[in-house]
Amino acid sequence: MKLLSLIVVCLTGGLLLYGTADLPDWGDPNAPASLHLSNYYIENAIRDTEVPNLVTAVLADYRSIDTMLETAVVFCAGLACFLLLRDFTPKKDHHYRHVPTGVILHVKNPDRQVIVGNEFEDMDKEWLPPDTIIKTVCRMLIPFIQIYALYVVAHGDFSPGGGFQGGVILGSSFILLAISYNLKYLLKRVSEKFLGILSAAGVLVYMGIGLAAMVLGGNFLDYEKYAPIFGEHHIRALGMLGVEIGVGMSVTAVMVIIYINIVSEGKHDEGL
Amino acid sequence: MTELFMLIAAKYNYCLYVILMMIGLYAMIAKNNLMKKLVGMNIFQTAIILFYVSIGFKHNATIPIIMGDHGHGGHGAAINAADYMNPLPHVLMLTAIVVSVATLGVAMALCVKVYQRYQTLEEDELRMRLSEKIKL
Amino acid sequence: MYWSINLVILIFVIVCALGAIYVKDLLATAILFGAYSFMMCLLWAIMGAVDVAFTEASVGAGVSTVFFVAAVFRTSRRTKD
Amino acid sequence: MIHYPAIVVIAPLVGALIAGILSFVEERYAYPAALIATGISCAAAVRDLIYVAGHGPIAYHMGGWAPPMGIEYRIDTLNAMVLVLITAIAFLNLAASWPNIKQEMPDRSPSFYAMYLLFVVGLTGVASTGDLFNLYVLIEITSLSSYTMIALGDRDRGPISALNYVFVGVIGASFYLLGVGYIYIKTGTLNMAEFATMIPTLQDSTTILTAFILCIVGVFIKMALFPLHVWLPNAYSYAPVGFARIVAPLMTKVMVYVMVRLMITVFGLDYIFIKLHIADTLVWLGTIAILAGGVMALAQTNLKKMLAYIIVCEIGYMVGGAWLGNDLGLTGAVLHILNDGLMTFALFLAVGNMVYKLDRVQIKDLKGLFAKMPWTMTGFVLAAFSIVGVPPTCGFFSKWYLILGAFKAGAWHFAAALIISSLICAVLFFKVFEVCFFESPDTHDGHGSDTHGRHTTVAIQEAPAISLAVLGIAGISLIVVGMYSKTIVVRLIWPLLSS
Repeated sequence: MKLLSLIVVCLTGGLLLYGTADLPDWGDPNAPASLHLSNYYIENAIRDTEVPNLVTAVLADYRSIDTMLETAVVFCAGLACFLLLRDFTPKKDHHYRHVPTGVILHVKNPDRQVIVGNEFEDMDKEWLPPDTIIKTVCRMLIPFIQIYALYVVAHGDFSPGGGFQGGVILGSSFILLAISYNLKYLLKRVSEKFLGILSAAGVLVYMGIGLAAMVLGGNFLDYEKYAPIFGEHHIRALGMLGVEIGVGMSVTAVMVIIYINIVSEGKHDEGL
Repeated sequence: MTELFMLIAAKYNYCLYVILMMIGLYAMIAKNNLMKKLVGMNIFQTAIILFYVSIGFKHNATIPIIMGDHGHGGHGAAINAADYMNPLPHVLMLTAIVVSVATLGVAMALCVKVYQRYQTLEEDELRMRLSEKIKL
Repeated sequence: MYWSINLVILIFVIVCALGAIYVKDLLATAILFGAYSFMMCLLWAIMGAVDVAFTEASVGAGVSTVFFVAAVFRTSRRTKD
Repeated sequence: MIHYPAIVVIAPLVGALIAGILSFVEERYAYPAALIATGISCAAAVRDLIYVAGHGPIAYHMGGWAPPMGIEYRIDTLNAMVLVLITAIAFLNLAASWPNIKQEMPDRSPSFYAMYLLFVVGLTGVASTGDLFNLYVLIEITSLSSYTMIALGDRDRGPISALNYVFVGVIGASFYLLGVGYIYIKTGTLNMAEFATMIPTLQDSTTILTAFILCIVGVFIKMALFPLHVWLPNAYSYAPVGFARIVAPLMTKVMVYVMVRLMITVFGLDYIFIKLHIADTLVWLGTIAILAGGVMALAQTNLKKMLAYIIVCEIGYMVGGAWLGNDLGLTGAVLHILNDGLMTFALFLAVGNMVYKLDRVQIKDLKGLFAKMPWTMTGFVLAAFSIVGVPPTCGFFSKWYLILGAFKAGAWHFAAALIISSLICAVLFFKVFEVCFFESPDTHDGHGSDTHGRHTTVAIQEAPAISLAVLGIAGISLIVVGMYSKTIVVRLIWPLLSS
């Protein structure tokens, strides 16, 4: 079996290598790829959209339907993890730790709830000793990660960055919170319902901007049509910023949804 | 012989993405463990992204961000297209990376679900347990 | 100047890719997979694709390694081949 | 300013998002929202068809940018027809499979509707986009949503077959992406129409040849043509019924549409048939697909698996027909996209009703089904006649064009395969009818025949009314499309081929 797959792989590899013989040289400025369309983008993007970062200009304005469908793919992945893994059966046994004495209570029937106050602390089955170093460092680190993520989303027009990267960084700050403390700690602050709605709302923001352009008479996602409302100056850059925020919202929510569902196998109780 | 070497030297980037792709394809087909197949799948997709990005590369050209005086409404000096990299492959690859992560996330969820049901991720053990299930 | 750095990084990339496939323990595969993504991010930064490098770093090296480790946590860590 | 091309794709996406939100807020309203979304999309698609049939193709510039710079949705007669097919089947299937979904996944059906609508977005987008890379993103949406929905079906085998589908689907989509990369590196453009104008100058470059082979192989993998079909039978038979009813008729047919689109508009007919010499090998591939699909279907005991192999056989029809090289063959292939979609939809509707009532689809368990479920079985028989190719139904007409094309092109092996497969389908369906009609239902198995066929009066346990109504509509549409196939061909398909 392994030998057969090796032969198949080498065969396709050889065919592709033979195909590369006719490709233009790597990196020469007048290869056909970089003559026709990209020259238009380089020369005219500044004049049309006043956005220095060409990649964001092409991403969010010239080919904005691509990015909207891209956000729909991300939303689809989040919904998929919710659909596949989430199971709503209540957990049978709970573990509580009495903080002052360190005694561990193992409550079997689910309706006897123990108030998780200052005395009792909720904990997972594979209980890890509370590592104060990790907790304090992460507690201090997370706000700065989040501010940086918002900067990346907002600053997509001028520096490399944008909705996807900022959203992922914001999402990973929540995941860091879940890893340093435990999953229930995160779920108390960021409920699953909020994440589900945020992921759908992000794509809806993107779609709303497109549909409003349609209502105002232009084609779908044509930011020029907002001029009468928001004034002529920098209108496309504003449209792109709104779109990037929508993308950032949905990517953040989806990354956290996927993490929560994979790590707790859908029961949302114990995690990494 | 030197002509062949010059040919390879001029296009070595395109030859190397094929090698990466074949590693990914081999891992997807021949590996026994489902998670290893996932790694192979991601390597396969990243290799194609490498091919796209190496299309957009131009010698002695800067990154596709137009800084400085051209920035204000384009009335500055005319922008020479040769000294900026080609932005279009970068846009396409932003989409492809996010698609590969979304597919990876869904495939991970499927692996966890398969493990929940059969307690194994090895292809041969799975086949055995599947055939057992049919007999009973 | 590009030529030499590119080749070194490409060799690292291929070594990480082969390592990620042939190592037995899945957690080691996850770490090597993160290293592979990071090397790819370096390669793209050199080739001028700054946005793509940023995305690959945050999405490839960052989040997919976390998903991988989370999935290994929920399934088994040892592999036979 | 007609916005219908955009509305067809955007309406299901808005519906999916609203259903996604509603599944957390107000679960009751998710289903009506989904119904409204597919309804709007279907109305917009019909309006599109009427407009295109009247005034010629629409070019809708997304974001207000002209084609090479921005993305353009070109709607001409071919994809207007396919769009109407997709949205009509999506709307009818949603109406019919409400009880099935409620039965199979009671706790998460609202989000299932959201995922279902995302699948419809992907399909409508694939059928209407005019940009090569945008097509890849839309293929990703369709496959991602079909991976998850397949895994929600059978508790034991669903996830494994979905995982196999993930691996094969990713290889297919990535080959297509690589083909687009090779096209882009040689021409610098991603727009289909513009690439078609550049093709004559690049006729003999190996890069364009590799690009063509990669794109076609990628589409063949997603289409489950015979040697690459391994994932299809498991995926479609273990999928939940509500979803199997839309993925079976549409997913592979939309990929055939993509292949036809690549052949006609992107690479151009003269480049394919004159420059390349692979036309007859592909006709042979189609023949092998037909025969292998038919033979494997004979060996199946599970009804759903049998229908899945019949789909593989139908794909052989279309691929073989498209590559015959003459306009009759291509007309037959395009008409077969429409007819086969309807036929498979009607078949899976009937199977869905059976599964709703019996919950087991082994052929030997279908005893006495005519007595128990008369209406479902009449729909099933009608669809079976259409697949075999009995004149009033639409299946016959597309097969007729395919056979004419085969004779004209002198591809005797293809014509022979067409006729043999009709016989095989006939044998297949009569095997099922024999079990359903003649064996009495509830006697203890084994010697049930000693009552020599006396029909005990059996209580009719019919599927819910809504599913039967939709099955009725599907059945009637089979005959109506059959009747009007001449007008469809003349008005819609021939202007396309003449251009």
